[in-house]
Amino acid sequence: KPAVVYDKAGKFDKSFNEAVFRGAEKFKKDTGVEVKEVEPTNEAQVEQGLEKLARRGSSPIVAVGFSQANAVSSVSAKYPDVQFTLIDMVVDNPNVHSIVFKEHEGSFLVGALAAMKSATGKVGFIGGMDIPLIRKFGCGFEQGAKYENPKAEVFTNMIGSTGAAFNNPGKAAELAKSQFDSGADVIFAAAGSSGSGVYQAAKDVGKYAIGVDSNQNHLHPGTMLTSMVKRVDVAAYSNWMAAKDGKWEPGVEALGLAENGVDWALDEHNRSLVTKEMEEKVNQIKADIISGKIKVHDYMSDNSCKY
Amino acid sequence: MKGLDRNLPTWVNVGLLPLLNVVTALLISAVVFWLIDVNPLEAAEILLYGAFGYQEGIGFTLYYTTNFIFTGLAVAIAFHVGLFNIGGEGQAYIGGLGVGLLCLALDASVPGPVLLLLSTLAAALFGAAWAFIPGWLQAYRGSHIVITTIMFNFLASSLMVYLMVNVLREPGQMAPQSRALAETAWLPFMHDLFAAIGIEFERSPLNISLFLALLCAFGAWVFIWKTKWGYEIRTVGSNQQAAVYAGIKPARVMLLAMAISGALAGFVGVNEINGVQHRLLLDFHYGYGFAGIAVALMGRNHPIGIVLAALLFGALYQGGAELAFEMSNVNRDIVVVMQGLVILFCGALEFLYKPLIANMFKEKTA
Amino acid sequence: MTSNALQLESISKRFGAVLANSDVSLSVEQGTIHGVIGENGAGKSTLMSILYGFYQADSGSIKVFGKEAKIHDSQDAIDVGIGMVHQHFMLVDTFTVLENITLGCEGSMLLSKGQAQAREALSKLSREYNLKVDPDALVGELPVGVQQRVEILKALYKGAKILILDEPTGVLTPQETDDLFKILLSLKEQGVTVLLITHKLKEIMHVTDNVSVMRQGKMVAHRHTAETNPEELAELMVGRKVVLQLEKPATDAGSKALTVSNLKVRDAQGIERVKGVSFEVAAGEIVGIAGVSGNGQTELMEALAGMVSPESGEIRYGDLLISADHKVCPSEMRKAGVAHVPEDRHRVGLVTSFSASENAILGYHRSSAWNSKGVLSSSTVGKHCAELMADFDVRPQDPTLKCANFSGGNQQKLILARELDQTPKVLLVGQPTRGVDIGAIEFIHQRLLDMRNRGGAILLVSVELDEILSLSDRIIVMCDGRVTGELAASEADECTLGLMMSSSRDINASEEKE
Amino acid sequence: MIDTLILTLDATMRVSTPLIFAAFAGMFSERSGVVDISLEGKMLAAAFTAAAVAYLTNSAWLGLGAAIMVSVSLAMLHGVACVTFRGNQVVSGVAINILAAGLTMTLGLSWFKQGGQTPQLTDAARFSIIEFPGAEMMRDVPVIGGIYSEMLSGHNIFVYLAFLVVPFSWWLLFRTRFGLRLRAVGENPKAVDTAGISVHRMRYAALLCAGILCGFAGAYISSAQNAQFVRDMTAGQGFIALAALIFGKWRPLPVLGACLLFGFLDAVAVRLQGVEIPGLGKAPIQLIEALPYILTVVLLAGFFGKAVAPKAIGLPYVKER
Ligand SMILES: Nc1ncnc2c1ncn2[C@@H]1O[C@H](COP(=O)(O)OP(=O)(O)OP(=O)(O)O)[C@@H](O)[C@H]1O
Ligand SMILES: Nc1ncnc2c1ncn2[C@@H]1O[C@H](COP(=O)(O)OP(=O)(O)OP(=O)(O)O)[C@@H](O)[C@H]1O
Ligand SMILES: [Mg+2]
Ligand SMILES: [Mg+2]
Repeated sequence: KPAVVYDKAGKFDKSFNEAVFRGAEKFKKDTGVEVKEVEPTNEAQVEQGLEKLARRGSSPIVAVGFSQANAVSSVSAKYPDVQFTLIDMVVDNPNVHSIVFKEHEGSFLVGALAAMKSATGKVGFIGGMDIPLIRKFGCGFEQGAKYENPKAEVFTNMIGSTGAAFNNPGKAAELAKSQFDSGADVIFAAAGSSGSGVYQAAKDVGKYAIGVDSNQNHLHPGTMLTSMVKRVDVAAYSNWMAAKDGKWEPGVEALGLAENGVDWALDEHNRSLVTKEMEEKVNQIKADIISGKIKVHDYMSDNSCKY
Repeated sequence: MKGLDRNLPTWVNVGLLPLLNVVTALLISAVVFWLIDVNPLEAAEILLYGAFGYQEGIGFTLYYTTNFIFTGLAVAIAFHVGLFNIGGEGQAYIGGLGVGLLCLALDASVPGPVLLLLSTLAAALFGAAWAFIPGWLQAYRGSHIVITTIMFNFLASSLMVYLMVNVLREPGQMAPQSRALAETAWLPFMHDLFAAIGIEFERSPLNISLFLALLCAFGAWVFIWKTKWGYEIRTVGSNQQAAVYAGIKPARVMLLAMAISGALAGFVGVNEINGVQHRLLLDFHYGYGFAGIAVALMGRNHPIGIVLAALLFGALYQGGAELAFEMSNVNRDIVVVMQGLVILFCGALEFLYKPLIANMFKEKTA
Repeated sequence: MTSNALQLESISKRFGAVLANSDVSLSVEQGTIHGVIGENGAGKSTLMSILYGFYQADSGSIKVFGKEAKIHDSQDAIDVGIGMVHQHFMLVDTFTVLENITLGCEGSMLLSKGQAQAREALSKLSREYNLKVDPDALVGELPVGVQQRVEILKALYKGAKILILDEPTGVLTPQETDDLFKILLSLKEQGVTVLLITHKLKEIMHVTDNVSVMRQGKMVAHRHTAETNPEELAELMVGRKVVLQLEKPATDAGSKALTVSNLKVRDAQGIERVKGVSFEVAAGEIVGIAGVSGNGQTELMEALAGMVSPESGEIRYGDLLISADHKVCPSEMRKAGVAHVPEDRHRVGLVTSFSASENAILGYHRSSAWNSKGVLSSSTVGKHCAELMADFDVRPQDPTLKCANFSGGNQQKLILARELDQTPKVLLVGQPTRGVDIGAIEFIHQRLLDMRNRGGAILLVSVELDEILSLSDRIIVMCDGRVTGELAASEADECTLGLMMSSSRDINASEEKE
Repeated sequence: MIDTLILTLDATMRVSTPLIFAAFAGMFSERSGVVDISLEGKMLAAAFTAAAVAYLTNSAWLGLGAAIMVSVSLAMLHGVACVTFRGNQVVSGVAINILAAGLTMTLGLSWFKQGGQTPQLTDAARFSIIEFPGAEMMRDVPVIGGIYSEMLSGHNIFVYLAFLVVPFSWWLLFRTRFGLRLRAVGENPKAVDTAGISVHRMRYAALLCAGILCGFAGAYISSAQNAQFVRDMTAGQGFIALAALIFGKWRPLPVLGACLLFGFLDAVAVRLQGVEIPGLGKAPIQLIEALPYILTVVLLAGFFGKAVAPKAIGLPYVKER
């Protein structure tokens, strides 16, 4: 009886909750098994939802988002027979499987690609809410751009400081216009629903934007340079599948480029924007990161972007 | 509209009319359910069961009720002095900040009871301070309190995020939240209390701050109707010129009322931080402040009414969550719609049925 | 000549339990000035409101110029040629005179076109009826007398052939009243019919052709003015012979209870309202301040009561000093034995949404008599209120009743009871009998005299000269913020007082120009 | 430097547009004596409707029309509550705000199944940008070129409309019979009543104007400035507009000024982010974000002159005395 508890942003956040939702849909389609979904609106309901699911025998329960860590840790302790999977954060219990992503690696890749594509040597990053996770994206992006072009200038903006920042495409568009006005010609947005404002702005002025989390290339073919995909859907899907096949295991899983947990997206929508040469170069960088030749600094490791 | 001016018996004004209004709000909610292809009757059943049908549900209902009592009383006290405090949201947030800061600083060194007492005071103090400034601006600078309290809600948000992200975040922690507080800073859960006296009660976030809320309600009743300060507050709220005549300083009384109002809203922080979350985090206050307006209005700004209205809203919250849990095509925003409808019909359209009822009474007496 | 402009047939109107108009009939001859008099609450304003479409009569009919008229709202009234000047002016302060006058009949969609025409029409009206106003002045900045002229012009501009004035002279100086009457007479000459409501019999005798008397909702008499006299009218109004003679034993003026020297007070808008006033009140003395309302009495009383602080000058109650540097709050004044009955009981003296018992302690709510540790004992307060009510015959004698549900006279009695109960050394009292029926007036006057006889000092502000004359030992006349005369009651009569009340007008006018 | 300024002003125009519509909506309503804190909710509902209808019909104009209808309906609801039934105007506003937030989400979810968002609008369903003749050619002319081609040209129709709303509203309020009566109702409804004009009808008319303008504001946000509806996308602009209205003392030109000021601040804030402020270092985003709110509080504290509201504002009109 698989289940999922989304985080407070809700399952349609145009970001990783939605990715999990897609994973769930796919799982339903492929197996015909219902996935019970819970969308809490406040902190108390997170734990309430987990507990209710656990009591009713749901398992594994996928908890989406770092903010559920506390709840998962206390509920999993109480229901040792129930399997929990936590996304984006680690909880060290014998019945918890933790999945974290190396967003910085994927961001590094698209940062490098952005710098390659940029004619001006100026690229931009627009984050949603100013929280460590988003800074992690920005930090990886900056490293990638600087790696490709040490003289590259990277503008970094955050839309806001509250959860509302993930739902403010108007402000996102203004920030994008401001960055374009300052000379940027590729902008990476890690801003949930606000991202659409950035992509739209890029389209309106004929410059490039980079999508996030899922493959968003199709939104505006011709101006979406690529997307930094974070395979939350795959992770969730394979988790349920593993449980179904009796292969579910606790432990920590850190998904980076090597594990295909993060990646960049190349498809028919952006094929024309990425030259063979660029493609090769990006793939080379990817290989170097996987091999350890390139070290990407993780913002979360020391709460700063010094590399 | 004829009949709006007519005087009606008290039981009609405080009983029948609000009841009709609630019923109307629920009926219209039913229409909304129907619009999104949900059987309203089934929904009502789940909602009721979720709110009152089992122990955990009751626990959650009362836990929300606790918050609504605080914010409802906050709005009511300000209302009695003639001010519209729609900043309960921000005051609750900052009240929680007070609790968090105090406990983070002292939870290692101060014994439990003292710590809890201090953190209750901190909640009151911080909440009061956040209400005091708009109050002061209104009393002495004439700025519109509705606007300033709204602005202070935004400011509270920004301030909290800044602190949580940059200052108070637990190192290495992804989420903008502080470290967990030591157990000395936890308020006893109700299910633990029950367990201590041998009664089994399902786990829920309900904790003893419910008693604080009920105490506040009783205190507010005594304060507003039985003390000279309450007398002064009501005088200022009803007739400022008469207040000046009576030697009352309206500006000071307004500040007093706003501070108390803010303190009450700040107690949400006690319930949330000491009672439930046991750490400082973002958005624990979300929605309680605005709902407090509806609670106060429905409760006719009287503590008894507020407690009852808070219970209604608590049930709505918990029942709504249950509904969203049980019915896959019901989303959580439906609760917001219901809340809006309740505020509309119990608050803004409170006189909707007055002409009708007044007519019926006329016929009877004629 | 004898055709009727207005014919009311058995109009009735009930408000809940109150029968405000009961079977009222009235005929008003065209081109005359017709007075309507009656006690407070007799139903005059209600009748006029029915005429102007504010209320609907429960029964009865109205004929205007011989034609049946159905008046459902003000527009209907305007359409049949009725205009009304209300007790409280219906003007938009932030608009110009012209805008106010054209409101509701602007002529065209665009203001500019209509207003040009209006301007012309207005200057013609002004000339015809001798109503001088600057069309571009902001109404809020005009003196009341002129505002009233604007109201009249408004009605005329809308084509009023019948003009109703509800208590138009209450706020006017004698000078302005004279001007108004000149205007009314010239209106009459032009064929306009005027309905004049007033409490002042002198005015009735002075300008009206006919007069109708109302009592308790009924029309009790009609007279040709030339064939009646004030005594008869007073009797008709009250329903019995009116004798208002007070026993006023001589007392020796005691020590000085209140000294005011060179007091200046500004109002909330910053306008100087009291312009250097000095006087004294001794214990055992009633000093009356006569004057048309709006000449600084309100602000003077507020300053004396500590509600506003003076701009300069000094107020002294025994040891208690009030000045610009030494502000004193009304609660301290009460402690020092100064009680205050404000002139506007609804706005200042009471909280009408409170019960009688709560109002019975307004201002004394901090007294230890009913407070212990901040908690008010409602039973003590209730008992106290019941005593006050019994003592002052406040009806109904129910301490829990909301104050708004008491009649004006009973509200006034409750305030007086509250203030006199503290046996104050000094009582400041404004308009003690405004809106109070004759029986209560007698009672209140007696209570005030009792206090004086006991050695209390009373400062009485009233617009009713009769009241001033019958109560006071000494009379001070105020006009435009200054004392324009002071004399012993025995030397005073209405004529001299009236003169003093308007005397300094012209001097001030020239002074202000400087 | 000049270029940056021009670009900032260009952004100011875009950001101020919804504020101008909303603030003038508030002006009509409040000048007639009805407090309107539901600007936010009306805008939100209008934004949702505009995007939804534009998506379904593939016509931006139909979207606008529907947005106006919905916004006007909410305004009428406000009227029923606080004009006819004399309810509390602030409470009615709060209720409408909450209702709009909940309904847009609930209906959006159930209709489009995209988490309350509407699908992305195609160019046809969206208001596009109007380039002035010769804007491209002028671009390289120093200063004037920038002003012409960046600041003035290249906005969508709403931006120009917003700047037309200002003189039009002024004309309507101060030069027509309707405006005279509307202002009078907000100052002294009794005077209007005795002049034979229905107070209630005037207030409903004022609310109608407010509804229409909020419809424009909402449609601009979702179908011109952006190309879809996103939950809570008005993000407090209704409240900022209200603050601008009060700060502008309910007068057209000062209100326009206030809207532009708030818009300008927002535009500057966007450009200020991440910029080193000498002595302070990088200003935290939270502070920059809070700036308009702090400024509003300071401005309303009357340090720049006290605002005098229409006299009868907030009071239901009771015909009987
Ligand atoms: N709206 C109302 N509701 C209830 N009772 C009313 C109302 N208006 C007037 N009354 C009652 O009707 C009676 C007549 O009042 P009205 O105002 O006509 O008196 P009046 O003769 O004009 O008195 P005054 O001399 O004080 O102006 C009063 O007793 C009052 O109680
Ligand atoms: N709108 C109303 N509703 C209910 N009762 C009213 C209303 N207006 C007046 N009354 C009642 O009418 C009576 C007299 O009212 P009114 O205002 O005429 O008093 P008054 O003696 O004329 O005093 P004032 O000095 O204020 O003119 C009171 O009992 C009052 O309660
Ligand atoms: Mg009266
Ligand atoms: Mg009258």
